[in-house]
Amino acid sequence: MENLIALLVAAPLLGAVVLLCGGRRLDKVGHWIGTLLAAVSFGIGVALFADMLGRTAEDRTLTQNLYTWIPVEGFQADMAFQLDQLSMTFVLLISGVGTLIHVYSIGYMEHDERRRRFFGYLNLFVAAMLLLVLADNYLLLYFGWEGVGLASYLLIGFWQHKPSAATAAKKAFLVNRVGDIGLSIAIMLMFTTFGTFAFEPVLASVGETSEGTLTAIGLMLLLAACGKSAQVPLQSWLGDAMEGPTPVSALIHAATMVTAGVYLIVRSAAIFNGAPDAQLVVTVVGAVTLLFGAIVGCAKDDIKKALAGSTMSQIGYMILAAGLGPIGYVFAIMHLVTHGFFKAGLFLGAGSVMHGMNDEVDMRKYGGLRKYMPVTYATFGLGYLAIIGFPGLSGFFSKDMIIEAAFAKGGTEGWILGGVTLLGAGITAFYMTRVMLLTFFGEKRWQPDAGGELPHPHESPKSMTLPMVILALGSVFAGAFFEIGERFLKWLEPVTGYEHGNPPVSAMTVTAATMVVLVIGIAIAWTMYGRKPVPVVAPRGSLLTRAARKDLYQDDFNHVVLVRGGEHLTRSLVYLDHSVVDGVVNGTAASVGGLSGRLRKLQNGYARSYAVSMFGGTVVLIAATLLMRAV
Amino acid sequence: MNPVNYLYLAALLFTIGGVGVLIRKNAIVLFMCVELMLNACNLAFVAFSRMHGNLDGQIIAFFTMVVAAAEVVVGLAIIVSLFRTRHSASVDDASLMKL
Amino acid sequence: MSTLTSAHSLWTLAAEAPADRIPAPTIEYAQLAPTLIVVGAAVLGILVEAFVPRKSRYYVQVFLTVAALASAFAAVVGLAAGGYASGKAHIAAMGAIAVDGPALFLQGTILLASVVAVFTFAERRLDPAAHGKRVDSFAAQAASVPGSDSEKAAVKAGFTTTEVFPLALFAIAGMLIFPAANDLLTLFIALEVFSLPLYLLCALARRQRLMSQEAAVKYFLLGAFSSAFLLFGIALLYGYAGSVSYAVIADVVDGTVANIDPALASTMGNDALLLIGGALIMTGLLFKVGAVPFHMWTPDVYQGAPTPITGFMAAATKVAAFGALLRLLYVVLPGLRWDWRPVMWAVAIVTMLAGAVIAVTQTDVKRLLAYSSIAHAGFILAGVIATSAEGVQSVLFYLGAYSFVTIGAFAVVTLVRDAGGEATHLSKWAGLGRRSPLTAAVFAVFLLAFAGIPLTSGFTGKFAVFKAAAESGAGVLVVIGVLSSAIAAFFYIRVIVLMFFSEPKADGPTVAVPSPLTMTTIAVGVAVTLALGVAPQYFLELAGQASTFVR
Amino acid sequence: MNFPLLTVTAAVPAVGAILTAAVPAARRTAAKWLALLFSLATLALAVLVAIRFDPSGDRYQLTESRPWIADFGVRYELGVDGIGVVLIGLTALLIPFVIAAGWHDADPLETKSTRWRPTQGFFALILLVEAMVIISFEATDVFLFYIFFEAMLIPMYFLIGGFGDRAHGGSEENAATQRSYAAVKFLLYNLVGGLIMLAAVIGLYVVAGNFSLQEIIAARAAGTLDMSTNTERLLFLGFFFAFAVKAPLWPLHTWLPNAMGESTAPVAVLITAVVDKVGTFAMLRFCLGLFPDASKWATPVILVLALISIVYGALVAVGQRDIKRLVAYASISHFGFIILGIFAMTSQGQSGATLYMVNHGLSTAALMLVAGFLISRRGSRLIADYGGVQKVAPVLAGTFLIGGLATLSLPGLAPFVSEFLVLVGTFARYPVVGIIATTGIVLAALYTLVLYQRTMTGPVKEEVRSMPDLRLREVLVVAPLIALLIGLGVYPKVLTDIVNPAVEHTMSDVKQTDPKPEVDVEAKNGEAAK
Repeated sequence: MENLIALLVAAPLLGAVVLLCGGRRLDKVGHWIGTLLAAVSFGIGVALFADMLGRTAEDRTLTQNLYTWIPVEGFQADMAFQLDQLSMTFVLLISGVGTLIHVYSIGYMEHDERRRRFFGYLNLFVAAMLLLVLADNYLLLYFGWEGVGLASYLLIGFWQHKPSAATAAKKAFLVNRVGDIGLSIAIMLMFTTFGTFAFEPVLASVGETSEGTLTAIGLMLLLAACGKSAQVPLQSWLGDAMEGPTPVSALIHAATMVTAGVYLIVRSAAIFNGAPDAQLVVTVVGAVTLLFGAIVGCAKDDIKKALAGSTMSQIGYMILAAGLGPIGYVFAIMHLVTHGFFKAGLFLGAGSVMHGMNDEVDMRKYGGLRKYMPVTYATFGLGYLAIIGFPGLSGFFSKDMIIEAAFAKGGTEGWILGGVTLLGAGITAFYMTRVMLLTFFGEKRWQPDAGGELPHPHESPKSMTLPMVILALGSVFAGAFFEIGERFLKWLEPVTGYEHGNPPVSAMTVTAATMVVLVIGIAIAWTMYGRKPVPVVAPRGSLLTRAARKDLYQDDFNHVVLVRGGEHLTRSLVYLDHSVVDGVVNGTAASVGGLSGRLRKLQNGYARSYAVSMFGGTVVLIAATLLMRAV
Repeated sequence: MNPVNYLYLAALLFTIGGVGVLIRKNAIVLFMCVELMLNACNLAFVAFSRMHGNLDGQIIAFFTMVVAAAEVVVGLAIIVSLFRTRHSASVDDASLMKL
Repeated sequence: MSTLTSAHSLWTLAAEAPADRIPAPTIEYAQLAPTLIVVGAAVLGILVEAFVPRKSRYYVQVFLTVAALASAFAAVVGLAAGGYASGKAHIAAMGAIAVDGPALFLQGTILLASVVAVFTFAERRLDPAAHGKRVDSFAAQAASVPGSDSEKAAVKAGFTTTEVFPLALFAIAGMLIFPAANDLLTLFIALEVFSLPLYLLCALARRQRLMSQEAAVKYFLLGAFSSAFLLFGIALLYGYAGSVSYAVIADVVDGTVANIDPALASTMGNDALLLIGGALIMTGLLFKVGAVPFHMWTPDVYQGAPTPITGFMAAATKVAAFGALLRLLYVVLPGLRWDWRPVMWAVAIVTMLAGAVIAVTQTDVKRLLAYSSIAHAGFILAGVIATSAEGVQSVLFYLGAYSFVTIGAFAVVTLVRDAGGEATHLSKWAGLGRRSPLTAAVFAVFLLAFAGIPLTSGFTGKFAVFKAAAESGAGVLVVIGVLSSAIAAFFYIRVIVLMFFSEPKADGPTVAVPSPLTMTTIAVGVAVTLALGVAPQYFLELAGQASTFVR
Repeated sequence: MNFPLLTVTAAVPAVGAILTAAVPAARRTAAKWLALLFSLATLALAVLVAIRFDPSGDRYQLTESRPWIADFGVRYELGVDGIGVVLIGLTALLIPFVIAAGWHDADPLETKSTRWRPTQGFFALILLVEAMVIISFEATDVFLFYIFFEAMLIPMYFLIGGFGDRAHGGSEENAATQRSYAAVKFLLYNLVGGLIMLAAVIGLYVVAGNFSLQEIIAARAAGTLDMSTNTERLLFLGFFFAFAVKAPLWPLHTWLPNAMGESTAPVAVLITAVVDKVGTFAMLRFCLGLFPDASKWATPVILVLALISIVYGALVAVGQRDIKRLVAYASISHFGFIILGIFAMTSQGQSGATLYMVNHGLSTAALMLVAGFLISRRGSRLIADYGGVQKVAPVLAGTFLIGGLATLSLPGLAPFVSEFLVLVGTFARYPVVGIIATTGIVLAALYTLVLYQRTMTGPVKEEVRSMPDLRLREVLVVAPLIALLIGLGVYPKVLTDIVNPAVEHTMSDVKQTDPKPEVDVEAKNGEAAK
């Protein structure tokens, strides 16, 4: 059975190779090949899942060792896979949602002449992401980690002719690279500490080393997670990443890739358990990002950017949960999965709206669309309810668990974290309601596009609506399905470990409190955007609004400090290289030339001056000889 | 009289000749200064030969004279041909090649 | 009174020494054969000038010269084969001339170099034929004033100065004796014998005769000046040791002399005589070698003299002079090593650096090569200073390698011509590589050899001398030598850049197609350069076997 | 003595050079094919060497030894260890691509002189360089190595100065001066380095009395040959200086940007991918082998210089306006990594460094050759003159991107393996150094992606609108390189198996052992098994 694992990766990889090397002759069928191979991967995943359910919790871990990747004295990196419950969860999410989004893209990218390459990139992404979650050692994980980074780079910059897209892609890659420093240093630390970096031995022997080492490793892993999962301070790329086609935003920048950071932390649970300080930092990062993303989400008028902010915030929840340790891991993953459903659904919905509105993204130019695109409205609505945590829908369960766990952390920490999560829930309700109202309710505020014609909103084709429906179903029922009989908990517990935290206040109270902030958030949104008409041109807004629109100036900070500073640095170094380092060399040559020119003058053509030099020379020679004897 | 004094005289002559070469312009005079130096050498040879009481030095002196004569032949030939082309025997005028 | 008695004693002494007590000299003619052959040929050459009709003189002279040199070389080989280079090495001609390894090796080198050099003398295809008669690069009639009617008449009559061949032969004869000279008198005579003809040869250029004559004058005056120093040095050494024989002087210096009469005892005590004398003799030899600060004649003379002569001088004179220097330092003054080594250190360093540095800004090919020869003199001195068998071996090898590179290089210079004769200004060489790749490539090979790039004889030689110097503990000298050869590399490279990488000038010079004579010269030059670069072992062994002086 | 395979491997390209040079001026194409043929024959021989080489056998194999210059204690001694084998393979592999890529680079613009045969000269010189590089990888005699280490400068010099990039900015005259400046700079820099090494070589002879690498190493190990500490350090510095110039190591690097900028792309590849490797190779074989203690003594300084090279090279690369100069500075950064790996003195670091030499060769070749194709189309080296190429020439852009990704050592491509090994190896002994070096991966991404964005993406510039995509010849050049990059990226075992034993020998030369991990998991498992 385990021999199938490689096929999980191989199928989409094959697709990528075929599509990218196939050339124009595949333009006709390219999208079908791509979708098919993604589906194949999903099928294999399901098969393995069924097989895994058939086993007892102990031997649910499958491994497949292909060959030794990098064999060097004392340094063994295997091309080996490990499939346990955690990986399996991701496999299903990735290949499942991935397949759906392939289907969606068939319709969405219909009019793009480079659709074949788009599907090639998508397949490449799926392959890399599966490699990431299936790797059995950190180096191979790094391989997948960078692979998804590449895919993300290619897809964000898919419309390269737009400079903004190209820039966004570059930015995403660079920021991720900063995170990668963390990952590689973490791997080096593991190598120097344990002499290996395969999951099993490392995680098994964390007890043998000092807490300091573990903290260092943990923090480095966190840095990596921040880069990939757009957590503060490395979050700046996610907003720009929305330059990519919407299916990309849905798959990579909502459902799967950005959650890799969570996977990394949960996977390294043992390390973090041994390093409380690292865990604290993780929770702090999660909390900050949670609020950061939420606030940004409130102010954006670009529907995708608003959703991006929301994604950031939701991942903040997961990271926070992961930082809580055994009480949080499971819920982090659970929220990750449910989030995968509803956020993907929301993005696809947004894509469908843009599809109908001539690619208009400014929500202030939407309004009253519910009549025109009912399916989109319905699915988007369900996704909305799910994310704000409407009782009974997926978001309700997963988020509630995280809030409880936060309180259960105990002590002031617990209260602070709990409070933050609650507040976040409220803000989430606010900005999602805002999106909902601006897009589907109120009066039409449609504006003529560049071509000068008013948009004619219409429902999207089946190939696009179908995935939206499926995802909507997921966002409705997934949570309940996981929660009934604590299925998900039992499923993951063997891998991540679990201990039940007991919050200072009862679970009911927490839920109630959640409901309250939820209602408040919705109410505020309604008063601001529901009751009175919305201006097409955004008002100047309060200081906070303006700050939030500009991502709380964090980008400007980067620009001024890093970009400008870097430019100055490079410029001065180029100057240094040319005038100092090279100057010294040329200077030496020049000085020899000058000396030569001066010495030449001695050769003045007069025989008698030559005689003088001879005479002088002789005298010196004699003097020197005598001197030699004297001393 | 101490034969060493002859050596002092020789050294003196030699130096005079040498300085003459350095300060005079006319090629012929220059050349005569060189001859003076050679003769200073001869004097030294003879004096030494006397000191050591063997004849080598005196023989060498004869050789030197012959050589000097040969030098005169060659030298004058060259100097004269130079003089005929430039109408000047000043060595300082012969400075086409420099630097 | 005292004078009277001394005069009387002198007289009685003379009286007590009857004439028949003077032993009749014994001369080993066979062992002096090389020199004698050359001298004889030179004398014959004079007769040829006197009696053979003008038409056929050229051919007779060329034949005579080449034959003489060839047979002389054969004689050298014979002697060497006869073991005179090693076992039977001894001092011939009543202690006047040494027949030993270094002498024979250097004589052989000089003779070979002379042969190829003489080929370039005999070259008659380069200059456009004047009045239907082929002409070489020597003045039609040296005696006639440049530009005068007599000169025009001489040119019209198609005169050529065939005297160059006997002159060259005399010079070569002197050079053969110079490194073999085993007493100071012979040294001096040999010096004059090869100097005087060279002074004349310098004045014989067909073109730019003013410069040629000027070169001759400068060379002559300075040469005479330096030989005066040499002579005075000889006088002082004689005074010190009471003899001019190398062996005796050496003994006296070492203090191992057999019977010390009072006069000798008094002079022996006076080291000033010894030191000053030695220094003066050094001066004379360093002048011929072209070491700083006695080098200043070199650029002017090299530039003014007819190029074939320049090549001949640059190669053969250096070989002879260094031979003499070696013998003097290794046979006569080894006892004085600790006095002259530091001084020679300084001279070597200054010579290497000055030669390399000044050459950087030269604009005339011949002057450039002159300065390069100065720098090379510095390198060879580094080997001389080693005062070890390896040192001698390395110097011998270097001289052999260097002389062929030099002659070849100057031979190439003779080929590049424009309306005014040889185009020696560097700017005229621009783009030569485009116009005639072969010539440029050959010249490049010589330049790389000068620069000491591996796989050329230049590198092997440089390695040999530096190795010897380093083994004798002169590490600093090696480092400085290495640095100066880096500087030197710069200007050799400049010429290559000029030839290959810059666009040819419209009015650039043409490359004359030479006769087989010059071709042989150049071919031999290239062949030796590469052979000694790739497979030097045989020649190193040869030099090694020849590296012991007889005393 | 059996069949002298190594000699033949080096001789074949030399013979090829002579024959190519001899082809008459009119038969230009024949010369090209002849050169290609010989380079392929050499490749075949190199493969044969790799096959005949037994990783588990002696340290030096296929050895040959003949007397050469007894008076200098010099023998003609050849022999290859694993490192030599892979580098010979790299050289023999790249040359055919270089020749194919430079197919039209040396066609005379106008045939004014029939004697002047640039094309023949171009390809002959390339083959000559190949021969000399190969033999310097084979030489186990210091003198023999030195000879060719120096001699190879001359053909390189003519390649740089004689066959400049036609896509220069200014006038022909200006370009010529630039070119000869670059060529002279290249030669003098390396000549000075080489001459200083010459002094050290002589010094070595004075100390050791012969030049045989194996004998000297053995003697030093046996203690029969003792150098005073200072002597050893001086000699080491003499050798290292030359290699550092060749490599090149900051601050001796400034010749490389000029040389690569002014020469044609294939020649630039020849410089940085083949010739410069001799420098790093020699550090491993000679500096560490002959002067272990001095190497350890100098390590701190060298590590700092390597770090500076890495960061400085990358930053300056970001600031470049000329594509080829950018690649040059990127190479300087990469050589920093190689030297770092060598002097980290860990088996990971040194295996990594060796792989790095190969992988850097491949990646730079891919990037530089594609850049060359790009430049030849537009006739400009300035990044600013491009834009939106991806739209008109997708294949070109794609290959360019892959080359770039290899340069920033993306996992899955060969350079990642080597770079990570170097970093791990360095980190294991010098954690701080390792961390600083790791920042290099961000900078690498920066200059690569900036280059790609400025040239390939964005709105299509007018001048490139009619730019043709890669031709078949060009695809045939690039495709195999990319295939190799990927292949060695996912299966580097083929190389590591050959390299590891050699690295172990080097480690034992310098008497160094890898630092032990804090927690020995292997040992723990062993106990668990008991």
